[in-house]
Amino acid sequence: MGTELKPFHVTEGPIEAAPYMEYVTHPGAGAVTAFAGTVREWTNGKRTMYLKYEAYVPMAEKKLAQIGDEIMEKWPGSRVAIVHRVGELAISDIAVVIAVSSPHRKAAYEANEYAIEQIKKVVPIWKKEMWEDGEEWIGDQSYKPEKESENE
Amino acid sequence: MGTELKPFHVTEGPIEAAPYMEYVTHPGAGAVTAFAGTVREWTNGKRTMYLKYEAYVPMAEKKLAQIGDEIMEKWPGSRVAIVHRVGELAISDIAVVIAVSSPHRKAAYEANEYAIEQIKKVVPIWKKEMWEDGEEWIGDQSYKPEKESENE
Amino acid sequence: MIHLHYFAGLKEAAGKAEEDLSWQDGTADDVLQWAKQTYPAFDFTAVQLAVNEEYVHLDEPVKPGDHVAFIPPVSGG
Amino acid sequence: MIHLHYFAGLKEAAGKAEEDLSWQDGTADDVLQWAKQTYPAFDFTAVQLAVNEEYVHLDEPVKPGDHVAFIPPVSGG
Repeated sequence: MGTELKPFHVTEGPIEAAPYMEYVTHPGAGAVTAFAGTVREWTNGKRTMYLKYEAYVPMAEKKLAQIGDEIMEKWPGSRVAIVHRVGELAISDIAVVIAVSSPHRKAAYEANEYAIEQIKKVVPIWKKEMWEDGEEWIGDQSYKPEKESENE
Repeated sequence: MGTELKPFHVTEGPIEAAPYMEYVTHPGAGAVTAFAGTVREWTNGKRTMYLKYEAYVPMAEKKLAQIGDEIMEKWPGSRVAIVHRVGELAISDIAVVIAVSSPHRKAAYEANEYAIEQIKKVVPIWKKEMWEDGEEWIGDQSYKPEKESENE
Repeated sequence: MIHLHYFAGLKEAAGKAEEDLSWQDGTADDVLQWAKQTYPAFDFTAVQLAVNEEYVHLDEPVKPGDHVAFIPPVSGG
Repeated sequence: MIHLHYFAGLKEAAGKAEEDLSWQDGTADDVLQWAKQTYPAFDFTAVQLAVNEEYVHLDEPVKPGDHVAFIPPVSGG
């Protein structure tokens, strides 16, 4: 990456984990975790053709940075970077990358999972599923607990 | 990667997460997690200059593949790739990469953490810490429960 | 005047992503009531409001120049 | 003949990574006893044995041609 990386970023272009993992790596880190949310073809027996993501970009980036602050407070010594893509995404494209470094591995896993859970609760980003026979904006999964495990 | 990636690999060269995350990604995956164990400068107040890793390579690769099999059985639909570096590693170098994909995110986190825990128990790889004033082969952390959290 | 921001289903229902509204004084709830009357076909039940990029309760004051966003249940990740 | 493999501290204590040993018949424990006598300065307490790249109990038979590895507590990751 020749350009400076923005650690809490919403972007239209393709994203990948590597530069974010590098960004959070430092001599005090013993563990780096990355999460990449990818577009899955089949969900609840329906075939997804592609997805559309839309965001309230300035607020979304602010909320991502707040999640980063919370993590650095809850897991001292951690560093965090999060990027979310918007626009049209094909099957297997990466929608979100979360990278967390920490002195010890337990924190790196926990903090990473905390980040994705918070993103799904508070960050103003919306997903529209495009099927062969229709399309639908996907609402907050926390309102449909019986489907929770089916929605990444 | 022009060459075919070996999904359970012990190697002398530098390693990175990206090709392993790509390797496990597929249309059925909604989540990909990566763990990178990096060389930390300070542990228990002692400064590490560098590390040396040594492995019983054929058995280590066999054990890594067994961990992969266990994961695919415990978390159906998962794919796994693990690479461990041996030789001399500098601060912030990556010693191990674990990549796991899964239809849903919970499994991708759990299976990844399971992999690193199993590696630390059964895979014949040894680490020697090189300090300014000495060196020591690091024994199995499970024999020193009071230090467990200090050893990544 | 205040600046309104619509997303996802509401953006499609309104046929626009943003619009400005004449405004002197009031609360987030006043803005919500205006939107409900203006876009009666849209279900605002689960919509939260954000003023200047922060979630607010409905009694939050809204002043001229503020940005008010209607935030349907999020589904990022 | 069997093939012995040493690692980490035992490799340094033995001054070699591998050696061959004349062998007719016996168990993993017989190999361990031989090693304890041959390298008395090394503490084998926590060492496990692997025969042909699998961990074994000490009563495991060892046959000519087998690879026997001494596995001190591992510390990868």
